[in-house]
Amino acid sequence: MSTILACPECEDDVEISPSARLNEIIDCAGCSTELEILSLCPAVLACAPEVEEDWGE
Amino acid sequence: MSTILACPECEDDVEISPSARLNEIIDCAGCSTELEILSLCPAVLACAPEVEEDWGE
Amino acid sequence: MTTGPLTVVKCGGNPSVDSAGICADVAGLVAAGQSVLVVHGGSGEITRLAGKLGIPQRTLVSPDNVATRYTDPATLEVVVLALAGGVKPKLVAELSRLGVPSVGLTGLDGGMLRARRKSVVRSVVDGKTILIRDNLSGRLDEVRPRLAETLLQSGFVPVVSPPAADEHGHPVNVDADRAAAALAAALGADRLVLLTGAPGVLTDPGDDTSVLDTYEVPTTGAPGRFARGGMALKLIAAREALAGGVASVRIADGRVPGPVSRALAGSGTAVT
Amino acid sequence: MTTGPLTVVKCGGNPSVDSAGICADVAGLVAAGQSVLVVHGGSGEITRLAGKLGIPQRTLVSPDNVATRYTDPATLEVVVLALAGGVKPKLVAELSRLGVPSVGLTGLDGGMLRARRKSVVRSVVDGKTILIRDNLSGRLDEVRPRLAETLLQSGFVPVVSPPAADEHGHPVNVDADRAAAALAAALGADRLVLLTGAPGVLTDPGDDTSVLDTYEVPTTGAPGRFARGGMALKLIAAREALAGGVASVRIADGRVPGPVSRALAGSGTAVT
Ligand SMILES: [Zn+2]
Ligand SMILES: [Zn+2]
Repeated sequence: MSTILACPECEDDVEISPSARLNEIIDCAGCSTELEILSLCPAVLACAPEVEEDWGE
Repeated sequence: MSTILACPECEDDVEISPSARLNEIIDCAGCSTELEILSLCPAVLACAPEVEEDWGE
Repeated sequence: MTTGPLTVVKCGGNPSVDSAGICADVAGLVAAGQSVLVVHGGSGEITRLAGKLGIPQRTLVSPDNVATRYTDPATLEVVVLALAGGVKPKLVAELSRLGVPSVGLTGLDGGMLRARRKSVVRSVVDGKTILIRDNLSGRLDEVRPRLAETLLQSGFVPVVSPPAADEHGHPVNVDADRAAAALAAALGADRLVLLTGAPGVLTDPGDDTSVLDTYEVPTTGAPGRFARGGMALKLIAAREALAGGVASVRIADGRVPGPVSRALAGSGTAVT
Repeated sequence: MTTGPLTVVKCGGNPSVDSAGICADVAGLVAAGQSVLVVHGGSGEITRLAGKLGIPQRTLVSPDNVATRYTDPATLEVVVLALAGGVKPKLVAELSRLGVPSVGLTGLDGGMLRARRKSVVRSVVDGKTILIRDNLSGRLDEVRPRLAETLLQSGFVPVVSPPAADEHGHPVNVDADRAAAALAAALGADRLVLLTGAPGVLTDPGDDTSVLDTYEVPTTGAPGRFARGGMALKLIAAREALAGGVASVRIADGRVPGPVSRALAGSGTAVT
């Protein structure tokens, strides 16, 4: 069974699927923010830290 | 049973005991030469190479 | 003292790259009065030693499909053992037998390579993007060239590898191709040769005849459609060297006899 | 450029010797304008790594009761891994964190330590004296000091360990205490400090209070009745350094805080 949480950015519903993994990144459908699953049980979401794409620029 | 061989230096009898080991050093009782057991079966003796005592002199 | 051009040569890593041939080639350059700095990886030796020590090896695959070694603390210890204690002494001994006075170094020596540890990296696992926080790898942010300069000026060939030191002085793994590029730029090298287990940049990774004579790497972002896996990092390294003022950067075959002199004579791919 | 006195410090080997304290002490000397070269062994790390890799370790005991590591080819590989890839990067990183620009080297680097392989050594096994022919250890017969001189003149602290190179350029194990002595002599060092897991030369090995202030080592032959095991080799090393012109040679405790500065202040045993 999926869990529904509020997006910490826009408060839209975000669905955590039963196959979700710890530290997985999912996108909020409402605001497109990248969210990290900080904990699975109970499910906790937070805005994902920015990760530089390391193209050496 | 011990094996008796001739000393390669003085031809005196040298006794190889049953507990002798490959590459063991034994002294010839006749001439005091250091002998190495090069082979056990058959037993073969040769004068041992000189080994420097490495005292750094 | 040598005053000839300075060439930085990066060799694998890939067991198929012929280190004896590379050393012989380096000896030829040095005998001709040129300066050479060698950078090496050692993925084969790292994997072999990790296996012997029973330390499982995992790969991180970035969302852009670049694969890198997952370097947890136990793996970092193996990386340093294998590079500094395995691959490097063999290269130094081989160069020495060829009459080349060489000096094995890691990025820790003389504070030569400084990196910022990547506190978070993304990896794709089973189609999901996961954040990894205990990866002891970093991104080079400073080269202190004085040690390498001192040695080059005295006629020694530095033989350099990861790790680098992070901001706290602790070892972190860094990409050896990019370390070679950063050293080449910091030392004002004339040429950078990145040897690999392929004839150069290929339009079709499965076809060795599809090698490009030249490849113009995009100035920003992902290094283009031909770039996959290790080649992507090589192209990023090449771009960094070019941006740092290295006039000639080539990606060339390390598996052939005389790989360095062949590359300098124009084989492989010139990255522009 | 440093112009102060040059001190060569040999540290263990013995896990009880405090390498962080030694590094802090070295940093103090360097900050005071002195030059330091560190030589290290690493028997604990060699034994640990050999155990992890499943390589059995054996000891050779000479007819004079001096114990040394039996270095077959697999063990030599572990010796190089442990010293160059394990102990040395940790010392370099620690010195670096203390602001000391240091450079890790083996005897292979710059052809610095040359040894003649001992083709035959004697070992006592079950009361019998046996000849051993596959032992990859050697006796130092040449030091080429140019690399260490270059680094010292540029203000770097060289951190040196075995192996040395044999006459064919292949690595061979050598005694690290004697390597320190040979380097001290070749570099014209003012002082040699051999740190160990005891307070100095003891008249009774079981009694730490039996330490001698000075010990006059016999000029030839075995190093005297107090000498057993590792201490015999230290005394031979000390004698070699004295014969090579090093004015002050001390054997001192490596387990105390500030071990180098304590030794230089007169603790331990002065070998004359
Ligand atoms: Zn949202
Ligand atoms: Zn006889």
